[in-house]
Amino acid sequence: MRDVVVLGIGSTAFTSQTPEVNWKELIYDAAVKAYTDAQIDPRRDVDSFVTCAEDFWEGFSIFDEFTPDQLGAALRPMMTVTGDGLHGLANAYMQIKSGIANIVVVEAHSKISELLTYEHVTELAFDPIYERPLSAERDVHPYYVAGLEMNLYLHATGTTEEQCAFVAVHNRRQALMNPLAPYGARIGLQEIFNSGYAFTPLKRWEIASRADGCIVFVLAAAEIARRLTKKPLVYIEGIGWSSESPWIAARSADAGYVRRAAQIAYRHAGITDPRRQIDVIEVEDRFAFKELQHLEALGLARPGEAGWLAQSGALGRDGELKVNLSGGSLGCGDLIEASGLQRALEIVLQLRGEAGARQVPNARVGVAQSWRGVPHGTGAVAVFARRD
Amino acid sequence: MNLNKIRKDVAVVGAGMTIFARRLQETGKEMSWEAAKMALDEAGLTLKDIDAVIVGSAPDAFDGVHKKGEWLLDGAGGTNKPYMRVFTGGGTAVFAPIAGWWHVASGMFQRVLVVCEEKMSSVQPHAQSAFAHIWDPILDRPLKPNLVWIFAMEMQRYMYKYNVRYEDIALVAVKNKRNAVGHPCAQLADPNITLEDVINSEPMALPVRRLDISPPSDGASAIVLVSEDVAYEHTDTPVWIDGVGWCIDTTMWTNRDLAFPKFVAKAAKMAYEMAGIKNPRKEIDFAEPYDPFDYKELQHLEGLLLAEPGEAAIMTREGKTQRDGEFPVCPSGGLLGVGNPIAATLGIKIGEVYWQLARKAGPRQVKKDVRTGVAQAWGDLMQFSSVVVMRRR
Amino acid sequence: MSKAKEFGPPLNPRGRRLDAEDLEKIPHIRAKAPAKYAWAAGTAISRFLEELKNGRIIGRKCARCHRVLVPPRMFCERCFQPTTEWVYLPGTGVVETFSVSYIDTNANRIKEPILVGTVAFDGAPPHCGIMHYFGEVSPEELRIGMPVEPVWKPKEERVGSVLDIKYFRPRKK
Amino acid sequence: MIERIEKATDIRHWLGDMEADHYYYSAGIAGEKFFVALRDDGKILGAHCAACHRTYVPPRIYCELCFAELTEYKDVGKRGCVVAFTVAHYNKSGERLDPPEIFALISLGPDTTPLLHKLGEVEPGRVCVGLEVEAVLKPKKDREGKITDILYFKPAH
Repeated sequence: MRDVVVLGIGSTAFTSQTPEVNWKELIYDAAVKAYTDAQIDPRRDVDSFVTCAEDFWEGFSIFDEFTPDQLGAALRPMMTVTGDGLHGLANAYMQIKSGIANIVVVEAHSKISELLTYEHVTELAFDPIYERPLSAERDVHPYYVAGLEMNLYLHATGTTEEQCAFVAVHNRRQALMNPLAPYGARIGLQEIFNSGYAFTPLKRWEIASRADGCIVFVLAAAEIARRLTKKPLVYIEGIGWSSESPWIAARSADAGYVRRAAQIAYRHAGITDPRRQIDVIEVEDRFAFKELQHLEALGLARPGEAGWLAQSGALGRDGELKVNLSGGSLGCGDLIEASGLQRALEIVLQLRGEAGARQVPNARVGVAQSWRGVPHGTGAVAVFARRD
Repeated sequence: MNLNKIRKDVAVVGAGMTIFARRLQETGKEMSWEAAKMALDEAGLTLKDIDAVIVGSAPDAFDGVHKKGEWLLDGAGGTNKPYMRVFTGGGTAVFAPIAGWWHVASGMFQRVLVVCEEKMSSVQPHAQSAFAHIWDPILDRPLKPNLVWIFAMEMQRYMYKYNVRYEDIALVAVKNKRNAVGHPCAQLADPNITLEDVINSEPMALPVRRLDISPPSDGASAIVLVSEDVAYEHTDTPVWIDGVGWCIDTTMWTNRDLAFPKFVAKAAKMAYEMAGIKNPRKEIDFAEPYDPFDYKELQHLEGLLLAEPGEAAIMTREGKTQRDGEFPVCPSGGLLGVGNPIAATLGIKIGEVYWQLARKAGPRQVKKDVRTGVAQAWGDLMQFSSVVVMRRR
Repeated sequence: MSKAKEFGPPLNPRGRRLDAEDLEKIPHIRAKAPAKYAWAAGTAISRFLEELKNGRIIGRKCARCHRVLVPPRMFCERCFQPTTEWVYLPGTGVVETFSVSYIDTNANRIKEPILVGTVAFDGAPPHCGIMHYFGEVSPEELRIGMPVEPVWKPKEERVGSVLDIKYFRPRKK
Repeated sequence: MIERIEKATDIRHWLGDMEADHYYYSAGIAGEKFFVALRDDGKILGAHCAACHRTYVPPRIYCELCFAELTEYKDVGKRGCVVAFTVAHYNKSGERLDPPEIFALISLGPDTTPLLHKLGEVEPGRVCVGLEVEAVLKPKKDREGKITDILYFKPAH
C-alpha cells in the first residue's frame, strides 16, 4: 500500500467574527495559501476534493452545492463529509491508499458567527423524542451534557475540578504564542473559579468560545510528493476514527471513541508506547476536562493520571507531554468542524519546524485528535511523522 | 501508475431495503436497522463481522435532526465502530457506496456496511419546506423558488436544445411506473398507466406535470461490501464494483448551459476508465440512471455516454429501454415508480444492479444476459453526479 | 404463493405505512427547529447588492479567461485566479430558459402562473446570468432566446436585493 | 483575495433562516410501546437483548451491539440510582436559570442502559452519584405519551 504525506497546508487566522468575507472568500484565502505551500495548481494537479460541513451549521439544506468554486474544484471530483476535519483527512487518505487519487485537498471551516441560534441548533442534534423535550421545556442550554460528562469523568477517575481548571489556564496562556489564536489570556486558577459554575462541575471559563476560520490541507501519495517538493515531508502514519452510541445516556466516562480510534491509528503507525514514541500532542479541549479525558483515552496517561500531570505542569512546552501548544480550542476557539484540522495543522507545523515560538525541538512524531462535540461521542485520531 | 496493483477489489455481497412510502411509522434509526439487517442477512454476516459503517443521508432539514448521521448511528450499526457519513445531495445514493468502496479498496477494512436513510415526512407542511433552503440565500431565495422550478428550467432547456418531444419524455414515466409493479417496495407502481395519463396530469411548473415527478418518500437501504480477500467466503457470485466516478460542477448554476450534464459525463468517464471500458454503449448491458423526473433518465443516459444528446428519447420511443428491450433502463421501476427517499434510493440503483447481475431480481430480471451494469445518481443544484460500474465475472 | 415467486429480492421488506389520519393517533412530538442566520454577503455580492440599489447590474472580470462573471465573485472558479475589474452591464439579455409555474414555494397550487427562468445577460459570456421572474408577457409568448430587459422598482423602494428588479419583460424594439 | 471591502459600512449581511413550519417526529415502533405503557399504565418499559444481557431504556427494536431484533419488553420499574448529574445554570440566551435545572443519568436496574432525565424535589447540593431516586409521573389525565409525562425523578425514601 502507498504512503500518504501532507504536501501543503494553509490557514486563515481564527477570529470571533469574519464579517468582511463570505464563506467562499474565507475558504479561497486558506486554499490559495495551501496551494502555494504545496506548489500546485488545483485546476491541473488535484484529483479529488473533500470539504467538511454540516447543513445546519451553514444554513443551507444541501451545503455540498456551495463547496467547489472556492477550492478550484468546479467540474472535478468533490464531496462533503459531514464530520470533523480529521474525518475529511481520513477519506482523502483512503482515496490515495486505494489509488483512485494521487493528490487530494481537504478543507474544513467555521463560519459559525453567522449562525444566530447556535444553542438551538446544537439542541437539534439531540434525539427529538427522548432528549430534546427535556431541555426544550425551560430552554436549557444544551451544554448541560458536557456537565454530565464531566461529572462522569471526575467520578470515575478521581480527577479534581482544580486539575481541570489548570487546563483552561494553560491553554489560554499557550495561545498567546500562537499568532492565529484569538483567545489567548494570562489568567490564573482563581479567574477560572470566579467565572462560576455553568453546568456543575463545569465552569464558564472552562468552555471554549466559538471562532471563525478555515484550514486547507493538501495530501499526496509519497512517491508523487517527492517529485513535487524539496520540503520535509510529513507522513500520515495512521488514522482512525470511531463513534460511541449516540444516546446522551450512553456517554462513557473514558471517551471510548478516542480509545478505539487510537487503536486503529496506532496499529497502522506502529505506535506501541505512545507516551514515549509521541513528541507533540494536540487533543480536543472544547471543555477543559476533555483534554484530560482524551489524553487518557490516547494512552498518554493512565486513568486519573492526566489531572496530576496538568497540575504538576507536565502538560506543556517544558513538560513531559507537549500538549496543545497551539492553545487548543480554549485558545484558538471552537472551530466547529475545523477543530480537528486545526490540531493537525499545529502538528504539521511542529514536525516541519515552522511553529515559531511554540516550536518543540526535534519533534518527529505527533498525534492530533478530534471530537465532534456535544452531544455525540465521535472522534478521530491521526498520527503524523517525519521519516527523514 | 497501474491502479490494479494498488487497490483491493471490492464486491457487493448483500443488499436490503425497507418499503418506500409517503410516511413510515419507524424512526430513521429503526428504518436504518431494518434495511441494514436485511443486507447483513443476505450476506450471511452479523454486525460483529463488520469493520466499519458508512452512512448516506441527504438534507438534515428533512428529518429535522442536526448532525443526522450521528443520530442515525446506532440504527445503522455504527456503535463502537469507525463510522462515516458522506453527503452529496441527491447523489448520495450512489456516492455512499463509493465511499464504502474506498474504505475497502484502500486496505483499511475488509467488510463494511453502507446504509442510506431518508425520512422526508418529518418536515411540515411539505418536503418543499426543506427544499426551499437549498438555494443561495441572497441571490435565489428572495424569489421564493420551488424545487420543481430547477427541473422545469433544465427540462425546458434540454427539450429546446436537442429537439426532444414531451411525449417521448412522458414515456419514461409510463415505463418506470409499470416496471415498479415487480418491486415489493414500490410506492407508485401502476400496471395500467398510459401516456395520456402523464400528458394530462395536472401542470406543476410547466413543462413539468404531476406524473413527471417522483414522490417524496420515507425509506432506507443498505448494502454490504467486502474485500477480494474474503469475498468468496460469503458467496459464489459476488458482484464487483469495477469503476467509480464522481464530479461536481460550479455552484453558479445560472452561469451554465443546463441542456447537457457535463458533470455526469466527467463522472462517467472516470468510472469507465477505472473499469477499463472504452466503448460504453457496447460494453455496458443495462443502466439504473437517476430518474427523479422522467426527462432526467434521458439526460442522464446521454451524460453517461450511453446515447448521443437527444437520442435517449428516440431509444425510449422505440422501446429499447424497456425491461425486455435491447438496453434495459431502470428495470427496478426507478424513483418514478418505487419512490424517492433521496439517499435511500441506493436500494433501487446499486441494489438493483446487484440483484440483476446476481440474477436474483425475480420478475424484474431483465431478459438479456447481463454482465455489466451502471448505476448513477445526481444531486445538488443540478451539478453533482456519482457513477458506479458493476460486473459479474 | 410465496413472496419469493411473486418478487425477487428484496424479500419481505419491512416498514409500517402511516396515513395522514394516523398521525395524531400514535406517539409523536411536534416541534419547531429554530435556525436563524446572518450570512455575510462578502466582498463581491455586497457591491452587487449596492449596485442593484442604484439600478445597475455589475459583474467582475477575470483577466485570465476574459469572462465577465455575473453574479460577481472575487475569484474565477475556472482559472482559480482573483478577478480584477468591476464591469457594468446594460442589464438587458435573453431568456436562457423558463418555466410556467402553477405551484408556489410551499407547493400550494396557484391560479395565475408564476413565469420564472434565467436571463443570460448581454455583455456576459453565453448562458451567464441570474434567475428571475418574467412579466408583461403571456405564457404562450415566452420563449427561449427572447430579448428581455429589467423592470426596476422605483428608486426609493430599492433596498439592495434581487427584488429591486420587479421582473424582466420583452425588450421594446 | 486581492481586493477587500475597506469601509465598515460597505459590508452587507443577509438575514434568513433554515426553518420549516415545524417537524413531526414519530416515536417509532419501540417508542409506541414505551409511550403507550407510560401514558396508560404509568410503566417504564425496556427492551431486553438476551444475547448481550442488556436492557435498553427507552426500548429499541434492535440491539445496537449485536443487531438482534428485540421483542421482549419488560417493566423496569420506577426506582433507580443516579449515575451522573449536572446542575444547569444557564438557558440558551445565556441568562441564569432560577432555580437551576438538574439533569441526571438514571440507572433503573443492573444491565440496563441509563435513562436521561431531570431531578426534582431535591436541593442541588444534596445530589450525589449513587443517590436512589424514583420517577414522579404526571397525573394520568395529563399524560400525553411524551417523555415529559415523567416530571422528574425525586429522592426515594
